[in-house]
Amino acid sequence: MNSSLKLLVQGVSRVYQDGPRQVEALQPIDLTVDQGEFVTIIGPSGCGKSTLFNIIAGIDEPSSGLVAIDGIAEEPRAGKTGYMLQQPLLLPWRTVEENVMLGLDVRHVRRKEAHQQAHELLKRFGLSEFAQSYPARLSGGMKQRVALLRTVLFNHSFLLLDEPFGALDALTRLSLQMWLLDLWQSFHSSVLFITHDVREAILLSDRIYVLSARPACVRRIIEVELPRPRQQEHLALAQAVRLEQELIALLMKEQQI
Amino acid sequence: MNSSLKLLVQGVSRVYQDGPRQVEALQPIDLTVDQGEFVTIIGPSGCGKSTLFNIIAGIDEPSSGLVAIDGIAEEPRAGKTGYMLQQPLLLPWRTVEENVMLGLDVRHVRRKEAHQQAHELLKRFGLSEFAQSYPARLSGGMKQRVALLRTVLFNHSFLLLDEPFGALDALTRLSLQMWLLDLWQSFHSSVLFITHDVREAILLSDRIYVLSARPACVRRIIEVELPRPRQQEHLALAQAVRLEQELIALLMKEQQI
Amino acid sequence: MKLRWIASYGPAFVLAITLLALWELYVRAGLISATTLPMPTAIAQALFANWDIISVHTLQTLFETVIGLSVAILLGAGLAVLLDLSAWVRRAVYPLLVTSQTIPMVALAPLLVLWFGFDLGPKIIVVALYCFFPIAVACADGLMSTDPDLLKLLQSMRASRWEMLWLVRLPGAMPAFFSGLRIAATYSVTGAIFGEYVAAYQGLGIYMETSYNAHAVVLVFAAIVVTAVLSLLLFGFVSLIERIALPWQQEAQARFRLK
Amino acid sequence: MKLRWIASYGPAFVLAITLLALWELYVRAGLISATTLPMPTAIAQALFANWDIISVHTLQTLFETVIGLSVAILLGAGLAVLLDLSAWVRRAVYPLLVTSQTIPMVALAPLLVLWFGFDLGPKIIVVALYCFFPIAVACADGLMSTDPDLLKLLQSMRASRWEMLWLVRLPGAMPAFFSGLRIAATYSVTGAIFGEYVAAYQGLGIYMETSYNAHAVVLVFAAIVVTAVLSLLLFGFVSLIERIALPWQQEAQARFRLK
Amino acid sequence: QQRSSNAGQNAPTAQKLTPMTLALDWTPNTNHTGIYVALAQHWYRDEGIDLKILPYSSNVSPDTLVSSGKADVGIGSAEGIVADAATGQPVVSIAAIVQHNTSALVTLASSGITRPRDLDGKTYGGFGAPYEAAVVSAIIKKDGGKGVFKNVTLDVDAMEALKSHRIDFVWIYQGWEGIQAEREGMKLNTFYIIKNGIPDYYTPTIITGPHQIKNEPALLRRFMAATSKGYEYARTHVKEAAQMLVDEAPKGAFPDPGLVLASQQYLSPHYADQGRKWGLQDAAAWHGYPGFMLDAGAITDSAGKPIKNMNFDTLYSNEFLP
Ligand SMILES: Nc1ncnc2c1ncn2[C@@H]1O[C@H](COP(=O)(O)OP(=O)(O)OP(=O)(O)O)[C@@H](O)[C@H]1O
Ligand SMILES: Nc1ncnc2c1ncn2[C@@H]1O[C@H](COP(=O)(O)OP(=O)(O)OP(=O)(O)O)[C@@H](O)[C@H]1O
Ligand SMILES: Cc1ncc(C[n+]2csc(CCO)c2C)c(N)n1
Ligand SMILES: [Mg+2]
Ligand SMILES: [Mg+2]
Repeated sequence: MNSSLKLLVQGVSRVYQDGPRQVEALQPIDLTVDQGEFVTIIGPSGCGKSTLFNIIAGIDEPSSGLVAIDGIAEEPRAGKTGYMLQQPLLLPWRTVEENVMLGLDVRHVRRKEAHQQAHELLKRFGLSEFAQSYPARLSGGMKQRVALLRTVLFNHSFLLLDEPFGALDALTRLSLQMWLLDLWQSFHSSVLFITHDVREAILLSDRIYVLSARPACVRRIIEVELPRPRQQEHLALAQAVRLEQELIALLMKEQQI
Repeated sequence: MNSSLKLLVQGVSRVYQDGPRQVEALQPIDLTVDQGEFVTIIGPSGCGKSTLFNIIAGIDEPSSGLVAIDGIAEEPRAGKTGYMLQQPLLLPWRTVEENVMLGLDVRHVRRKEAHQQAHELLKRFGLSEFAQSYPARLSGGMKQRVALLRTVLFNHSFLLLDEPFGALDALTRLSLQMWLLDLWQSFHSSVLFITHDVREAILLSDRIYVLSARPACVRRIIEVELPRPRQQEHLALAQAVRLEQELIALLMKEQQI
Repeated sequence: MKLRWIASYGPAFVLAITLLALWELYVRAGLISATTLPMPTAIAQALFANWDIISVHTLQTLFETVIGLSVAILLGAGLAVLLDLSAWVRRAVYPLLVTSQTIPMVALAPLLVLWFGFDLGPKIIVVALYCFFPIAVACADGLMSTDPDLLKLLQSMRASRWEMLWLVRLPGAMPAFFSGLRIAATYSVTGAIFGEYVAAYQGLGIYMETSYNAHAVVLVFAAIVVTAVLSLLLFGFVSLIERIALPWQQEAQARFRLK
Repeated sequence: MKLRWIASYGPAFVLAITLLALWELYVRAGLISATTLPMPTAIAQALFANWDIISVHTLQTLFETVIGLSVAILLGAGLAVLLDLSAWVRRAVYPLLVTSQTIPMVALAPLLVLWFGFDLGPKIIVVALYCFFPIAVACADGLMSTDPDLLKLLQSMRASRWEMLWLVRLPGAMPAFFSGLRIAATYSVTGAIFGEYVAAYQGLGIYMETSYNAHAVVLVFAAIVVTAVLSLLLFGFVSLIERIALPWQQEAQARFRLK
Repeated sequence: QQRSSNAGQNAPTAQKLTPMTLALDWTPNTNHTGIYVALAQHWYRDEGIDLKILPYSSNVSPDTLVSSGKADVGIGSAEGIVADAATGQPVVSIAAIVQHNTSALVTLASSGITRPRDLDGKTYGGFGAPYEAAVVSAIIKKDGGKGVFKNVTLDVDAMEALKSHRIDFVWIYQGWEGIQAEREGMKLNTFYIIKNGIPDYYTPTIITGPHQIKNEPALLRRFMAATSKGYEYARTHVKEAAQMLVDEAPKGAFPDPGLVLASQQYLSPHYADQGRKWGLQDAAAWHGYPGFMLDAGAITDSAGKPIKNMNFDTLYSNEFLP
């Protein structure tokens, strides 16, 4: 096993039992994330992306196959990733700061220390002004930032981000993308990222896995060779535009509405 | 007054009374839509776009200024537009066909005739298979199509579409954009369209109004001179890419998250 | 489908049987006198032996319940529409409705008998007073929780207030109405029995009182069993009607379950 | 803020006064005998004149109510956690809880008195039986309506079942718990009075009964007024506690209003 | 069997029956036998009356029903009538059902309470009448006690409560609960009211209201004619009368018919003194006991103030007896 791999997914499949019916959500899938790499998964709606993430995060078990994080394939995997689900999932009764601390509470970090860590993080990423607000006060974009910081504070070495910007409007999304890249670089995290947005995938990733419709299998693996640090303008490069057309064509074939 | 104008908005402003506070949602705004034109409004979140639509649709009254549809400035405006709000707003107790008929029910069109019209429309736009399903069965993209057809059946001469694809994932969105263009061309409708997505605006519109942050005023008016009928690929044209960069730069300045 | 539905009540059934068996053993072991707390088997026996009399009383009670519940539905739905009229009306009427629920029926019932006599009147009033409140509140909530955007949509179509109520708000309030009705149905039989307890010629309430005075505690329990069964049947009946009347609800839930 | 809150009850106040005035006029006009239905002014007078006695009974009833309600809270919350344990337990216990609500208290109360005597026991039991159900149901609903994704999130953090309950589910269930408690509080006083009516030394229920037997209907009404006021105060008290305990709820609602 | 019919009153047809309602003071018992007998023998129908017996309710007293006109006649007692008069809801006794007071305070023999003064500080299980405390207190004082005891109003069977030791003493009619206890083998200590310093008085009695007397005197006479016949019959035909009570009362009212017979055997001789017509009431009884109660300050108006004088002669009437 390659020890520089952050994540190794080998032949992982998943079959759901839905009453009498068997729902095959994942065909055997292979996938890797290197240390410090930003890898994106893109695929049609309902193809099984969240299912794969649940398995990696240790919430769900694969029907077959092997998952290794930092080269360790043994259970439990829970706690080894910073998992961010599709919605922000902030706790309305906790202030922003307390929300960011949630992971530390689960880890039984002492309160004072937790407060300090949360405080620092909020300050560093420009949210300290809202530290004492309740989430109900925040806009959608703000909430996603807080949720991202919570994820990072729990575990910044490996982030699983399930379509974190899916619910945001196109403009807010643009600014959060750059913010995420900033975060990623400050922490040298490894990231596995889900999106439906081809341009988002190109802008952020080192590598893109294109999945088929359900049951998902890997249709194509694409290396993105744009310069780092990335800028919005890189998307206008001929290389990026070509990649975009290619990905869209590929995905439209998979899409059944 | 120019009689070929579908819509004329002149000096329309709106101030909300929120308890003791006055919230200025719209600065005086001028805007026109020609017969058969596809005009898009783009602007940051909360700038007052829906407020403007409510005024045009006759749900709300402007604090000052004039709105004329087909050259008629007199009240009431309600009933003169096909207004589609941000969510699909399908009635869960009506089947797809009955939902599409809603506007005809309000207009007291005879049931049989209404059924027939709805049926034809569904067939023409490839949804007859779902005519007897309840909305709970449909995917998000399906729901938006049904809502669009309902809007068109009520009034196809002038459509007000408030971010109809905002809640859809990026891939579904792509196919619905083409479907909308098809609809627009079959009915020779005039369309006023809201979006946050710069590329969507470029792909669909003849003209784009860029609004400022709240209180909204018109920052820029941009004519889109791409060939018709539009294709996804047109977005890769140098002209389109330049427009995109320009719009993003413009909007990023307005955006405060 | 049907089978699965029955199976889903299995655990409740098992638990109920277990509790009854424990009760039976407790009494049989002599830990409490059988005249104070009769055994379940004795209750069942008494129920069968006296079914001819009990059934007459049961029909009477059911009759009162159904009429009272119907009145409660009309009253509750009417009040809901009233509450929905305007925020002003709501602020005026709602606190009074809440207050009406704090009046102890036990003190009011004798007065009702004096005012309205021994016949159906007081029982219907008691049932209606018991039941109108959950219906009115649920129904008003249902009406008011209509998506304001939906109303905007209809406004943009130039729909009248009446069309909005008829096309959008009333159908949308139906699930809430039914959940209020289900609560009301559960309590309605108890209400009728209470009404009878105060004064009646016939009905399970008066049967309980007479049995009690005749030291036939076992018959009191038999009547309690009938009451509970009646209430549950009414509850089930309302659920059934809902399933039939709102087929779309079904699908929405099934969809929800799948997710 | 406070002023606006008071003003919002203005319409209810006006309506209540109007209704009372109509009632007064109706009786004064001789359309009904004042011994059958006393006038509001007479009730108020009687209330003041007998306040020394009534206050003693009121305190007794309040005492029973508060203890009974506390028991109901413990029982209700405990049952909610039990219901929440697993789908199997839920399916077993829930139908029995519903059934428990269909047992006519009026038939059970005399037995409770024989089993538990005339002191606090039966009253507390009656109040608890009246009140535990809305608390348990609301609280269980609250616990179960936790966003499953939130639980997934905590699972991915390797939180224990207990931590999930403590960090996420219990705080999330608090609004539901309070709305259940508010309903329970509204009915609790009535429950205590019912318990007293069956057999007691002291309390508003027994005061009503003796007043009634002494043909002092006006005192019965005075006691009814006290009951209603007590219930509403308890209702208000619960709302107050909720405001203090859940400040974030406040903001969420304010935000909602703005929208 | 030949039925006698009153002269001048031809048996009316069914349509002409006048409806009448009677409110009971308790679940059916031998105090009510005469009425059930008259029903069973169709004597009310023969008098042109369709009598409906209202079921007993512990929540609404017969006095209230009669004085409010919800019932035409009812079963009451002298002290109830006095209390009603004091509180402005007058009712009138039109017949004494039992000639001498057979009511008593009883305790469990095992309680060790052997005389009224031992009742001090004990718990009394009452039926919620306003006069109970005064009478009980007077009895205790007569025996040298302080007259202080705990008063619980029961909505439950008093004898059951006594058995369960939840209370120490109750007030019963010897002819019903007394006999019942004997049959159940319950050992009681019995303190008869009239053997403990309280003047004799009529209980139970048949009551009606001033309105009914003013508006329907003839109807009341017809009612009393049939009722009186019923009680006279019950005096002499113990077994048959007991059976008629069992048959006419709602089903399930008497799980132990033997009790009815035993009680009837006890009570039939008490309905009236030897050689005297059933139902007659004497002025002496109507002055003795109420006078005693007034003097004791036990009678209060609805505001709770003691009443000092009252015209007792308006409280009863023999004029409706045949
Ligand atoms: N517990 C379950 N039981 C049965 N089927 C399930 C279950 N969870 C998910 N599925 C099905 O598995 C498929 C994949 O679901 P999943 O949520 O992984 O898709 P996804 O790719 O994340 O979709 P989206 O892009 O909409 O988030 C879907 O068709 C879904 O209906
Ligand atoms: N009834 C109202 N009272 C007070 N303020 C309001 C009201 N309706 C809207 N506003 C405010 O007016 C502003 C404009 O609202 P509007 O809904 O028109 O924005 P929008 O451009 O459609 O936003 P989005 O892109 O999020 O749909 C917002 O700041 C909103 O808070
Ligand atoms: C069977 C029978 N038992 C007890 C009472 C109650 N009660 C009412 S008055 C009275 C005695 C004094 O008059 C008693 C014991 C009753 N009515 N009938
Ligand atoms: Mg997903
Ligand atoms: Mg908007």
